[in-house]
Amino acid sequence: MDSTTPATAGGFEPRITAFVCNWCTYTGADLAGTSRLQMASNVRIIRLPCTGRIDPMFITKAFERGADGIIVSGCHPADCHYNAGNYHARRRFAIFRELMDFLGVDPSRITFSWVSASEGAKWRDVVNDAVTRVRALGPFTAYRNMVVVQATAPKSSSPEHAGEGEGLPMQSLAADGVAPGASKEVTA
Amino acid sequence: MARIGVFVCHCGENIGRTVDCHAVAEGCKDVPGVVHSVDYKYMCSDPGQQMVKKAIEEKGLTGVVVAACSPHMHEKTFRRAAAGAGLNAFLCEMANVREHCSWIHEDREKATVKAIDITRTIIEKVKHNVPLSTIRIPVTRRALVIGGGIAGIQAALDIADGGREVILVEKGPSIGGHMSQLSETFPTLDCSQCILTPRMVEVYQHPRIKLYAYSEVESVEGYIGNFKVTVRRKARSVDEEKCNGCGACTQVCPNKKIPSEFDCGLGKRTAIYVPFPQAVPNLPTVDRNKCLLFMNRAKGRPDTCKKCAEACEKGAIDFDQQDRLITEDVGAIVVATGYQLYTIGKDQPKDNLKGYGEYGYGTIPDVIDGLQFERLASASGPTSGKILRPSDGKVPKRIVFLQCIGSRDPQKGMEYCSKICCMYVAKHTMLYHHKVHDGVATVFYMDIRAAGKGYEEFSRRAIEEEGAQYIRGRVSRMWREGDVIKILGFDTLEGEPIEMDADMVVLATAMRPQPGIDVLAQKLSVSYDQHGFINEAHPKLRPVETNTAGIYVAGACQAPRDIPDAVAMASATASKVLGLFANEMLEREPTVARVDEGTCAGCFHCERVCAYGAVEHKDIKDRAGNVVRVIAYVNPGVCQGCGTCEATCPSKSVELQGFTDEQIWSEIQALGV
Amino acid sequence: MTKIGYFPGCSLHGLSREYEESLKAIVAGLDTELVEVDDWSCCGASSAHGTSHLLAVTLPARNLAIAESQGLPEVLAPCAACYARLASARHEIEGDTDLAGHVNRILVRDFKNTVKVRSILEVLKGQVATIKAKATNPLKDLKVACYYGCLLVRPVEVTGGYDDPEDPSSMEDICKAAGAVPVKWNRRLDCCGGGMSMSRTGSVVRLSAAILKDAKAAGADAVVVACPMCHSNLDFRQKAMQQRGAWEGDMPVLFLTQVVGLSMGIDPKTLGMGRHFVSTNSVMARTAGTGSGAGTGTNKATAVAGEVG
Amino acid sequence: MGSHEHSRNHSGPEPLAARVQRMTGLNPACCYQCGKCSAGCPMAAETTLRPHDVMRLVARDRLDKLADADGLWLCLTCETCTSRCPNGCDPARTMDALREIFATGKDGKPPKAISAFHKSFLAQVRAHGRLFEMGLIMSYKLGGGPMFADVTTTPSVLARGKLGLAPHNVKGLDEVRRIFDACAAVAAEEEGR
Ligand SMILES: Cc1cc2nc3c(=O)[nH]c(=O)nc-3n(C[C@H](O)[C@H](O)[C@H](O)COP(=O)(O)OP(=O)(O)OC[C@H]3O[C@@H](n4cnc5c(N)ncnc54)[C@H](O)[C@@H]3O)c2cc1C
Ligand SMILES: Cc1cc2nc3c(=O)[nH]c(=O)nc-3n(C[C@H](O)[C@H](O)[C@H](O)COP(=O)(O)OP(=O)(O)OC[C@H]3O[C@@H](n4cnc5c(N)ncnc54)[C@H](O)[C@@H]3O)c2cc1C
Ligand code: SF4
Ligand code: SF4
Ligand code: SF4
Ligand code: SF4
Ligand code: SF4
Ligand code: SF4
Ligand code: SF4
Ligand code: SF4
Repeated sequence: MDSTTPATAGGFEPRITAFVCNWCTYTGADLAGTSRLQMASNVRIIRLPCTGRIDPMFITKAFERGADGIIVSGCHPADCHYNAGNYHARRRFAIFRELMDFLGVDPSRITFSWVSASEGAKWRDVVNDAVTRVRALGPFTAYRNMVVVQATAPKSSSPEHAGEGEGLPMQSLAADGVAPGASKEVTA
Repeated sequence: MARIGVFVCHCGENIGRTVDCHAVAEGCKDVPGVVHSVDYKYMCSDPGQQMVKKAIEEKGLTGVVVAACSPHMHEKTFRRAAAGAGLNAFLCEMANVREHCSWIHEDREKATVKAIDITRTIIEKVKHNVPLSTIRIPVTRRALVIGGGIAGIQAALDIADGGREVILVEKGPSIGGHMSQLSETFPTLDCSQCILTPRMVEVYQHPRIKLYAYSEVESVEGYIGNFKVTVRRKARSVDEEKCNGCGACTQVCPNKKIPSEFDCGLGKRTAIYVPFPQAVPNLPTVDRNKCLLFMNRAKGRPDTCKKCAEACEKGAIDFDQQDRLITEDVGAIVVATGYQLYTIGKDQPKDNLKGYGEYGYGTIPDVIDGLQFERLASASGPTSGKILRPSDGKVPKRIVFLQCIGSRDPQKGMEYCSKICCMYVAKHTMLYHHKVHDGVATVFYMDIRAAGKGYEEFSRRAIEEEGAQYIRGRVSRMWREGDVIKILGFDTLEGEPIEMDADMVVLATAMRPQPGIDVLAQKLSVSYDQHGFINEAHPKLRPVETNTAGIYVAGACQAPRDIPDAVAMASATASKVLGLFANEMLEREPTVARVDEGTCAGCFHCERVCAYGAVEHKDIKDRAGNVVRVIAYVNPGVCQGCGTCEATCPSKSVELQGFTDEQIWSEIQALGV
Repeated sequence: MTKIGYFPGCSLHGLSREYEESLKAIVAGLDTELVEVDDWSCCGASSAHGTSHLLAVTLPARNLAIAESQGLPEVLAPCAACYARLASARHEIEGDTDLAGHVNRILVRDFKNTVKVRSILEVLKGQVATIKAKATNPLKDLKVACYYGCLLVRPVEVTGGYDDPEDPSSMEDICKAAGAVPVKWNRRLDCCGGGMSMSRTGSVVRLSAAILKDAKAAGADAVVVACPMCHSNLDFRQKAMQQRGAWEGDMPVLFLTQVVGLSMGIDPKTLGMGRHFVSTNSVMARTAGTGSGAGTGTNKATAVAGEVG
Repeated sequence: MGSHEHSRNHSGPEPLAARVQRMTGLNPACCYQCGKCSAGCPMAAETTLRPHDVMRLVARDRLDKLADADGLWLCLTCETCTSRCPNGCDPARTMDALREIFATGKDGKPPKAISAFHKSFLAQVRAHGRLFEMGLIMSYKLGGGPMFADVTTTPSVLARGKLGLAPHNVKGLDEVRRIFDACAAVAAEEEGR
């Protein structure tokens, strides 16, 4: 019954941030808990009302803050609690993926999935698969280094200014002319 | 500076077995802003809640984090406790260390580290929480019902009987809808008029129902509890106050050859007419497209005919009457606009449906549809209930019914099953058998769908006791030879082609929403499917609500429905409306979006992604009152709090309260190394 | 002068040469020039269709490719069977990039599939006003049964829906413009037996006789067709029908182009009226006295018939 | 394309429905056996397998039953079934595909008269680029068609100037032959499946 992914002794343990919607995946994860489904402990969940709320910049921010992998999970396409929020999210992420690709982030560090409130076991599998995959990829440093090099605003890493625009990594990239077009598309 | 209190729960052994709760409490102590951090066996117990309250009061906490079970379990409990101690409820959050930690891990050390992470994340979030108050919206406790078929009638009566005022808007001259056209109704074969007419009269006489017949909804503004509706009262050319319904006018009108809509073209009416004798309101209407006087006026000629006006002793006829626009405030809306039948004819303006040439395109006069058959079978119909065929008035001895015409036909018609036709065809064969004893009724069907209480028994009765011949297979083509209709079909059970002669053919044509439903749905900003049927909010759990709060749906405008379904839905909408009206104010979670007026660029990306139509335009004016800028405004009554707009806004000018960028950034920040 | 590509197809150069003769005779009057597809080859007809799908698409595609290289935006295929093969090849290549690639590789041509395929009904329908204006010899009392058969108006996916597949009207409209009176009848869209004329004569006799009987019952003086195959089954096979007792009487079967040509007062010989198996003299007699050259028309027709048959 | 490749990886032969779907892009499972196709089929009175039967047998993987029957070969490709099918099943196209499968001769054979006709016809087209009708009649009769059933009518055909006695070859004959050969190669490949 224990399906915790075995950690390579003393080896690298990835840190994974999960952005999940309140109605489907968060509740599915609750169900995994009430069903006592064992899984890897590497994932930290951030609860949002809907995947439609997820700004792709959250992902870049999480990478910057040391995440080695990301999970984005919400309701199944036709089941969105808010009708269409996940549809908008999917559109955004399609563009976002291209951007990540452009930046050289291995797309398999980011897991997109649909987990409904009744899919506790699926949530466990999503978590374990992501951990296994990212563990194999090793620590993610490229982006962090890149941001450190390119950041124009040094305060970007201090918690007090976390929410402020000028500290956002993407904007620092845009300011360097790396991806202004892309960043526009992301929000369009 | 924040003063946060952290309360770590053991949940007996549930958390404590895997997570070192004391260590979690200790581990949070050094987080900047945390002034109190403790652990306890059962936080949700009364002593547990008292601990929270006491700490708020004694330590002057500005935020509370309870590290315990899922917020879906006890968020409300602890928010209530915090509020009890004078702290704004929305400054209290839960860190889920049970479902998302202790229950899914065994390694105590790792679980404890994770529990600390989870708690610290929420601590950072709470630092950015601001006091919010539940949104309270006033509710206008009157309802609008659109459509006066059986569904609309039932909804109006139930709401009015529940003590609230109702405005019933019907576009036709009379209420009653399609049910008033039916002869007898399955599965009990009771007379449609007999059960419907009393309800229509009740509507008319109800002190709390205001009936606007011959009227349409012009525009709708506002949101749940606060709709402003403009109704166009079309000019009947008859003064309602003066007319006493004597009918003298209709007797004298010289234009008597107009096909009657009520009789589906099988009977005739005059230009000034009452659609049927039991009409409610029992007032005549001048059909301005057919009245000689108006036809002359349209050509710029002087009025000639005024026979109706001359016959009217009350002087009720008013040829110069104009449409009137009336505005009503309501808190809830029920849509009950019903259905139409798929027209077999070739001419379907503005419709991409092609019709069915192989069945005679309505060019063979004795090929009729189900509603026409209802009129023939109805005692009050054009033939006084005798089954006579339209072409020559003879009694058809061989009648053939074709099921699924236009339904279950993704190629030319609708892919869906119209749900009621199997039943009404069975009914039609019985009515026919009762009236033409020596006649033979044959039905071409694909499946018999009779899934209701007493339905299967009913359709079997048609076959076993009333002699209907059921042939499984679709018909390919029909044509007329002399005065018989030739039918080319196939019996898939026998495996043989069939060429059959019929005297009359009845097509069970598909049910579709009323024309114009799309325009109405757009006015109401409710969604509809590709066929025009109004979408329910959830097919199982919210079947009579629409996606727009405060707007409900009943009857055949939501999907093909029979009378029992339509009435059940109508009563369900009434209970929803009365539930909404039970309070003077509407309370809602404050998780709604807010626009920063200073930075909003007015690009309205947010408006485009909002599935609820919550984003409105707001004019920013200068001192002289000139509009200088148009920006977005999120109506808190309508916003459902999905946050899609916030993720979309290019200038980060719209924020979802409770899930602001700042809050989420801090959570991500807290996860950092 | 409008120019339109022209794919005659094998039948118009063989068994149904009067179809081509009459077509060529009328287009001049309609201000239209036919530009024949260079070195066209057979569309494959029902034999390719019944043997290999790829062949059934590629054979027509060769002709479309040639037309394309001639710069022709559209091609008229007067034979209903050729029309169906060409139009459906066009339709299938358009909807299937794999197939398109396959076809292009076999043809070794840079074929973009830009050529529209038009039926004779589609082309003449657009000329109804001109036909009416040019009908100096309108076929006033001639009652005609317009026969569409299978392939002229369906399936709509292939035809593009220029006419209703279940209740078409274009042939009637054209005949009316020529002064004839279309009758209402029931078997306009029934199959005559198509390409089974030789291999299964019995079926053709059964199906075609039913069509003729219905036309006769509706009071038609002649059946009008726009397909060599239909013509052959309904005209040439009348003798077989009679021999097998399936049909009595003689029903003239005219090509639509002949109907239009007669109304324009074109010499019946030029229209190939004498090539039919069932004499068209009764039709000539019917049109007698309507137009200017009516008397001579009758004589000519008789002469032609006598000369040939 | 991908899905059938996938299905072929399973052991055992490709099911007929999948094979037809691969060839036609149509899903035989769409047919709900309403019989409208057969009701309108002009050959329904003569055949034992009507279009709806054919659709059913395809869905049920009954190549054996299809091979035994005449239905496929009597189809006139009149498209009545296709244009009236409520589900867009296209029985006519499905039958094309089946004929193509059988034309290889591996799974069953078309009736002699009909295959003789088609063979003769295509032979003429391959030889001349166009149909040489006189040649067709000759080779059809020689190749197994009913002997001189039409002999009484042929002279009058000639008399009416309707049949040419000599073939007319197209210039691009090479290309026409290439088309035939390429299609035959594809058919052979299909047979090898
Ligand atoms: C041939 C036939 C036989 C049937 N027999 C039976 C039977 O035996 N038993 C049974 O249970 N059911 C039967 N039914 C089904 C029955 O007719 C429906 O279930 C029922 O009428 C649905 O009621 P409704 O109020 O939803 O819609 P409707 O009866 O269609 O009423 C809708 C009303 O809304 C009005 N309206 C439409 N648009 C607007 C607008 N924009 N603004 C204002 N007003 C508008 C219309 O004028 C109409 O009065 C039969 C149906 C058919 C076709
Ligand atoms: C195999 C199967 C699959 C199904 N799948 C679907 C599906 O996919 N989608 C769908 O919409 N529907 C489905 N259904 C139907 C669905 O289960 C029912 O529609 C639904 O459960 C009915 O709910 P209910 O509340 O009316 O009855 P129930 O679910 O039966 O609830 C009745 C409750 O009342 C209690 N009770 C009974 N008697 C008493 C008493 N005397 N005093 C106190 N309590 C009492 C019972 O203990 C029970 O808890 C399915 C049904 C079956 C059998
Ligand atoms: S607050 Fe939650 S975790 Fe704590 S005792 Fe109660 S149920 Fe258990
Ligand atoms: S005659 Fe006058 S009072 Fe009587 S029904 Fe007509 S309008 Fe009304
Ligand atoms: S004015 Fe004349 S035509 Fe018009 S409604 Fe009155 S009586 Fe009828
Ligand atoms: S209810 Fe019956 S007749 Fe109507 S569409 Fe469904 S199966 Fe066909
Ligand atoms: S998306 Fe942002 S900037 Fe644009 S209108 Fe909405 S709130 Fe204003
Ligand atoms: S939060 Fe969602 S519902 Fe509210 S305004 Fe934004 S998009 Fe619309
Ligand atoms: S192929 Fe079409 S018409 Fe024929 S039985 Fe199937 S669904 Fe009906
Ligand atoms: S195409 Fe073939 S199967 Fe279809 S209706 Fe015509 S003859 Fe019958």
